Amino acid sequence: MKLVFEKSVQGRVGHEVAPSDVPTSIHLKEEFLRDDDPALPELSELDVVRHYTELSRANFGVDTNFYPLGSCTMKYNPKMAERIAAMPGFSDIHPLLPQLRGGGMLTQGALEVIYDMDIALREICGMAAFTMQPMAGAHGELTGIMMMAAYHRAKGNKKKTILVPDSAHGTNPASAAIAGYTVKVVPSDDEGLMCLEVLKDMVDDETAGLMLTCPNTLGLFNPHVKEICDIIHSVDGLAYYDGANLNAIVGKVRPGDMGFDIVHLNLHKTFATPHGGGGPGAGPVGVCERLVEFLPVSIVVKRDDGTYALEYDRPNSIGYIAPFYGNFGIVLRAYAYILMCGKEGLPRIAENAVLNANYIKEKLKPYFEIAVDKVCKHECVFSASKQNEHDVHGMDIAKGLIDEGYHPPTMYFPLIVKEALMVEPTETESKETIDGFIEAMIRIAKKAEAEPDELTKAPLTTAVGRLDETKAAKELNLADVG
Amino acid sequence: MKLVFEKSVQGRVGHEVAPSDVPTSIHLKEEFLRDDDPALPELSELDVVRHYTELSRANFGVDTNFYPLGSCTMKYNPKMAERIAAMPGFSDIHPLLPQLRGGGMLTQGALEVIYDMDIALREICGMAAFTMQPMAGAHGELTGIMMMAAYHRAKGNKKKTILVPDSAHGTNPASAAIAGYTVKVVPSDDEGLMCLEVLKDMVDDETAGLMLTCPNTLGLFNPHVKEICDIIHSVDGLAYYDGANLNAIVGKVRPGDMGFDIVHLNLHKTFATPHGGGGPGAGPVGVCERLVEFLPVSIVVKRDDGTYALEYDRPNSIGYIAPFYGNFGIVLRAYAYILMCGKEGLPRIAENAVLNANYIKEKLKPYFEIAVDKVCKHECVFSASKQNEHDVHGMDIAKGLIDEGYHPPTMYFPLIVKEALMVEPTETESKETIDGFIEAMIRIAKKAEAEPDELTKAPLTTAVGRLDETKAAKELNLADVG
Amino acid sequence: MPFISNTDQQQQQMLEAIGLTMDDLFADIPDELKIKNLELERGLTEQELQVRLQALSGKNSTHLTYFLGGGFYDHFIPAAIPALAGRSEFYTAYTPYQPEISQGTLQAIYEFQSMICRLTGMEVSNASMYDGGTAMYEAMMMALRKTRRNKVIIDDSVNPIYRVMIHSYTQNLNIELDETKHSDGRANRDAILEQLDKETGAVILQNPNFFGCIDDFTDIAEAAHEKGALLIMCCYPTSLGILKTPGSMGADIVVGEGQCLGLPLSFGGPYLGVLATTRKLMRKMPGRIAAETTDGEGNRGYVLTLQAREQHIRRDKATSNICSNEALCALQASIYMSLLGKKGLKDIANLCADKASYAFDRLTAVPGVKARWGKNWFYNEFVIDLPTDATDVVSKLIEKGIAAGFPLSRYYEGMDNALLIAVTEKRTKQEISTLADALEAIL
Amino acid sequence: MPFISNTDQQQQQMLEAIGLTMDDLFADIPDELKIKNLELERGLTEQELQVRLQALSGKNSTHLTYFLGGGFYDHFIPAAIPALAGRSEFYTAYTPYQPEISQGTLQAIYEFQSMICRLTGMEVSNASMYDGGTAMYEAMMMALRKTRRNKVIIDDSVNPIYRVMIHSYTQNLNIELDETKHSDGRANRDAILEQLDKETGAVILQNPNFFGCIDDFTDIAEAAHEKGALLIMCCYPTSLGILKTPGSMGADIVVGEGQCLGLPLSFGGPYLGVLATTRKLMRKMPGRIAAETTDGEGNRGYVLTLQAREQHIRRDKATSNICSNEALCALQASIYMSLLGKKGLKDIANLCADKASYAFDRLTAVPGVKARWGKNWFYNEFVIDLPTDATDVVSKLIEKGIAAGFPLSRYYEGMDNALLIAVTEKRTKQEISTLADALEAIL
Repeated sequence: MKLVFEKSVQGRVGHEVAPSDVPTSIHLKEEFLRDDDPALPELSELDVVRHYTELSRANFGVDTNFYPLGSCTMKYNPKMAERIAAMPGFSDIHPLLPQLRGGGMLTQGALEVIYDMDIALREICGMAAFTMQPMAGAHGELTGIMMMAAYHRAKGNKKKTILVPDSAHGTNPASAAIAGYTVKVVPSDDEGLMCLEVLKDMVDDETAGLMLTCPNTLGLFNPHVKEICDIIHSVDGLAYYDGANLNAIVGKVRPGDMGFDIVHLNLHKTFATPHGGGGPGAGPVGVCERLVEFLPVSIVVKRDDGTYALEYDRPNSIGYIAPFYGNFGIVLRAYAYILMCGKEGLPRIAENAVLNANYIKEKLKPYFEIAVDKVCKHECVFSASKQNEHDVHGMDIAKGLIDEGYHPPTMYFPLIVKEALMVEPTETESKETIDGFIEAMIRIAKKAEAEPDELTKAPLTTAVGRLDETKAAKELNLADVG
Repeated sequence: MKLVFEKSVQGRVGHEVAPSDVPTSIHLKEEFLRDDDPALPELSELDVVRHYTELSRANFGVDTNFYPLGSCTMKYNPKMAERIAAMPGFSDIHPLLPQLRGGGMLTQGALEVIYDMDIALREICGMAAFTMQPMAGAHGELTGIMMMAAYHRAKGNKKKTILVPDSAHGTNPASAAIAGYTVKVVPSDDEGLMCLEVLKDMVDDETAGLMLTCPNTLGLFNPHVKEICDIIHSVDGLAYYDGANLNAIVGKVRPGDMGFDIVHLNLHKTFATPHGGGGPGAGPVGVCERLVEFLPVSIVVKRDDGTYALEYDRPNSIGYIAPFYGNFGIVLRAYAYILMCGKEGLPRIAENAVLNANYIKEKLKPYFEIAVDKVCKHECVFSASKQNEHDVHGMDIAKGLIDEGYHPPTMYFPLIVKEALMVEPTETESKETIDGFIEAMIRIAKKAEAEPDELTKAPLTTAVGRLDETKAAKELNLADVG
Repeated sequence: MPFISNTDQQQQQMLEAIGLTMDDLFADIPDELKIKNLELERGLTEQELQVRLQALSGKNSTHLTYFLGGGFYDHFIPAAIPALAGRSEFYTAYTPYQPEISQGTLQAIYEFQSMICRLTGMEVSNASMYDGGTAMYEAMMMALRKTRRNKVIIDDSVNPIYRVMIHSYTQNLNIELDETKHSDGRANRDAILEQLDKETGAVILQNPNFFGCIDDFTDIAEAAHEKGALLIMCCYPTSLGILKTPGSMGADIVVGEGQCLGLPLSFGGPYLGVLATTRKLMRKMPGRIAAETTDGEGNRGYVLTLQAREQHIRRDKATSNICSNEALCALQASIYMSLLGKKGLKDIANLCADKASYAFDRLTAVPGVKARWGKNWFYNEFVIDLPTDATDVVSKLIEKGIAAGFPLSRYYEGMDNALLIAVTEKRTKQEISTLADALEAIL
Repeated sequence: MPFISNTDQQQQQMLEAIGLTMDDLFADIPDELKIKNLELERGLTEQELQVRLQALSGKNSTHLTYFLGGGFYDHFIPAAIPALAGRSEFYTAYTPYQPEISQGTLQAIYEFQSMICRLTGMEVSNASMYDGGTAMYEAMMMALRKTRRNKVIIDDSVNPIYRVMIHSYTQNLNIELDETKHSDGRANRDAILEQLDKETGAVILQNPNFFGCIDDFTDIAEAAHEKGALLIMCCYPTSLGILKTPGSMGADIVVGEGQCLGLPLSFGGPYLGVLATTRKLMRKMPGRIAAETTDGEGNRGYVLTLQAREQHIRRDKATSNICSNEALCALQASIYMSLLGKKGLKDIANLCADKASYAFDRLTAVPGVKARWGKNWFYNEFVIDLPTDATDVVSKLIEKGIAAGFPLSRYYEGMDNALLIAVTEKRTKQEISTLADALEAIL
């Protein structure tokens, strides 16, 4: 495909700017102006439409293909949520409006969405209050850790370390480190779970807290999760719940009831906002009662007269972590989703996510080595170690799946499993789709034995073949600047 | 691709109907109810979305491929017109509303659109008044012929025949016949134009009128068009302008000024409304002053106070030809397009449509026989006769173009050209795109000589190969009824 | 903004390449005919257009509560429909004459035809007509062509909007159109059976009819067939989620307005004409039709078929002059039927009936308001008699934001006080009460 | 409606296939922890949701005339942007870790990076950050990592919304943040140059600054480089249609808010953080980056690169914790820049400046209103001094449907009467006059 710049033709315009109805200004001093015009492409509207339509067709999406991408929860994104987000009453509101006196009354609908979402997430997670401001899951982690730090600072605790299991998402240690903490890794036991005894040994007075994903990235729910939180609390540490896998247990059990003090959610995972090819996301953070005072400003409160307002006067707050109220458009979609699922719908999400994963696990067990052979939650982790014997690697299996019309599973993660293939079907996929995937996986397993060389050539059905990542990193051609 | 029924799973639901807030009725008698439930497919929303997304990807559209389809004017459909049509103030209005007393004041915006569109089309075509009601070009033709009949009836004329050139669109004779007239075909001269002398011989007292496309389907403008109209008028016949090719001359010359009494327009051709894979269209019809009384009811009038109203009291009207005011949503898009193009934009449409066509004609002349080697208007007609020598037919060239990524030209039309290939690039396409098409056509011409067999196997790049139309017509499997 | 891609420079290059000037390209148009000045505004930019048409759309009220039906209904449109039908591969595509690159449109049409058959109980369907009225006209012409007769019986309980259209279309044709007058809100059986004779080509009826009343036309179908006539039945597709199908009553041709299947009201169009029939009659069916077939390797695929009936081949001998139809609207309806499916369409039909029944009870309890024709015969629309002129009442209620219904006096003599009220799944109990209360207040 | 495809029967089949019950699947969760009752409403159907959220959206006014900016602007959004970015292959796709099936997203990112470079005059850009504020924070951390220093100078003419964010983020870190106080509406050169020393890792400035004033920071860049510090410049992308680029002034890192490039205001997000820098610093750049490469047959393609900097590999040694970014927003901005192109962006920048200039003249002509800092230094936003409290004035004008601007007292002491007014291409001469007249009326 040509680059947009390669389609540019001098003098062409794709969108005409409205004519001026005011005198042309001469107030700008020459010295402040650029010498050249910005070298943006020059295209007609048709050129632009064909270009981006062509690009889109070079992508897989959930609407085109099954996406069993472990830990990413690529579920179906309801069209209704998109319709809601496009309503001008939501999309065209200036964020500074409620900060003007009288302006808040003109944004009551938006404030109510944020307030109601807070209330709903409190109930779903068992927390005392939420902030909607973090603009992605990882941003939520950072916000959570900042509150942890604020808590310890307020109590005069001298804390230095944050514990993270070896199966954790990479963002956990990164967020902890970026917030200024030292990270200590807690090893998993043979069953893939955090071991209480090891944890007890590692916890000390310097422990600020623990970050835990539950079920973890092996798809396993730790039945001792409450005890784990208790151990952390015993040194006045805080237990942080990485909500990336909430999909597995939503409506069934609540992080707050497990003993967690801080929770972040990835709205696109559990609440079906579109992933967008890499964002925008949203990562609301919930806290227990004693941490409420540290939440970022502002928060939305309901006044006695039933109206909603922004509250800024929060002296112990960690401050401003977003310019306004978070990725409102994303929060709104998730709010719509929660309203559509409702009380009886949420547990059905967990049930079907877990059922689908266990079904795949059982059906593929004879063909692929399984990391831990127990009942899993929303995802199961295989290893390509059996296939390695024929010199077929996880990457070959992934690319072979592409030729079968499936997005590959998450590869090489969690790090504690050799050649991991992490499969998460999500609750929105049907038995037929999953059966199709299972059959494709079996075909690939057989091919790995019979014709391993063929598999290493995959994918053959895509516009480009396997791309040279080493060359990319070496040459670092990051932009065509003309 | 599986049929939607083949994806159906018993008990599945894609859209939940809202719960009832009223008592369940028992007023329907059993005898009026169906025994079985309608055997519609049972799918989830995800199933439906994947199904229709997959179907869409099996199509070419203007947004994906160049579409040089002669006489169909497949031009770019601006996204802005779609945005306008989706405004709830236009899309959610019940058509009976202005027929209620007081309801007209609640639809002033919609009535104004129809009124303004009438005014704009009058100016563009040089006619006295338009009706927006015909729901497609062919429907406009029928409406026009009905008015012709009403005119002759009112004048007591005994008319029986309508003249149509041999190069006419098939809908012309069909519309005339369906309205009750006998069709007589006027042959073209060697230059592809209607010959005045022949016409004079054919015109007699029984001639109700003539239907003419100008420029005609060979892309040729008849410089004697005014004389032709005069000849028809000399027997009190009416001259009908088939506006399918207005794109070629819009802003340059007006059918009314040429002497035509009735004009129909295909809004998707000249005014860029989307073709939709075969509709919905819209076919407004304009008439000269003496035919205004015969226009269908209702028409929109502007009252002295500046408000708009529907007028029904039109005793000589041909009556109701549509349930309401035509395909309003389509008229609205065309209205938006006309406003965006404006006074200076319309002639530029004709200029670029004609320039693009002549450029192709000249570039491809050495490779394909040209029907008439003169300056053409918006389209040019080649013949595959040169290629026939190698047993390569128009159809093979068409399918070869598909493999090159182009929609084929119109095939085997007009009927007066042997193995016609009718090419219309439209004004929205660029020189680069057209050059690409020219190169592809040249490659095909060369292949037709060098490897004719290869070409007859095309297309090779599509999901299905050439389909067996004979089998289709023989077996007539028109529905999967379960 | 005429959406022209070529730059001035490119235009010049192209003119040079062909050795002509722009004037040369238009030299065949006599100078005296050329436009001197076009009285139009300058072209507007998107931003200007947005402002202007946003304002214009604001002059149409979107805040009315609709009890207005008459064959065109305020049903809910699921969000997936515009999202899918809005994919440009669908809406910017041409009529699928090149099947290899049009399988999306063609398979969708074939599926539409199949769903219409399943809904109506018929064997074949075409790929859509302009609207219900033109579909009825085409069905009538088809029946007359088949029977080679020229007499048609139509009951006046058939939508008057369609009846006036048929009157217009048959003006120049030698067709005898006999209208029977409904009896107690239903088709006038006695009159129809009496008029049926060996000259009758078609009987046209509607179920539920314009008054919302439902019926079973099996007996009329039998009587018509006995005389060699065909029964054309106009239907309301949503109602077929629960109502007896035209096919099971013996209808030969079914027509109807498909707007109810997920299309916006859009001030009257674009809508969707439904036309389905039996295999016996299929070769007389007008309009586009898709059929299943195979390619050289036996892969299943779809093509337009029976094109010999169409104008581009037989020209003045074509079965109809219809060329473009309403393909995109048919696609929207297909997506609607796929989303709702077997259960959803039944649910929605029941819900409409239940809400209408509730509204009927509520409104006929208003002092002075009477049911015109009993209760147990309607689907989601019914007629009440008011103690005063219905046009006045509707006008007063419009001021309160309620489009209360359609006054029948517009089309029926002697029914000045009669009001036709439609209730869809979108109307809430609360809205129905508001209507009843408002009615009570002004009577 | 939890959007589950499996029917109850299929769930049963699957449970049987694996020989477990649904309870078995959740047996690892201790019973005492399980939810007894979830205090939520029942699920709503689409129709119910539509009604409820339509009503809620109606509680937000869409009829205000915005002169409100502060870094977030009411620009016109061409219709092609939502039409294209709304294609589901874009918005339902995952982060492009599998490049062969993600070339659409990857090429779009590469093109976004390229366009941002061309606009800012920088050499490399990442694939977007959350917003302008977090981009500024990440740029600061990047500069401090590079220089291994811990002192930052930031002028208070930098957007205060970003400055308070940076304060929050640096609370736990050992960073010295020195704020200089603007002088006559522009960055305080003297104070900055005075404070610059060998400990300074970064100087953060903005152009046009929060007050709308424009400047040339070439001298400050040179002074910073002399001391081994880096210059971070926050920009307003639209303004770069005409304004001197940060690159040409010698900026080392450019950040900014990309909302102005075709994104809706959307009550504060999702927005688009821009971050561009030099090739020298590119390996320190946080976030996703796409690079050009080839496949085995030499075909050009795009991949994510420098992933070793990211958390999934180096984990606690990553350059930032950013994982998802704002890819879809970057796509929208790319489409915007492609549609407007070289000429369009220049035109729009000029138009904003012209309209602001007109508004400035019109408003400063109102008796009692004064320009705070002359005229010849602003782009599309400027500050006026009112004879009374600006908060009061704004409050009164909101009642008249005008969001007249942002009172600076919220962030700046002693500026109670100062009002920041933004004018985009959408504001008409008429609207500007209405504001001036309304202002005159209440003063």
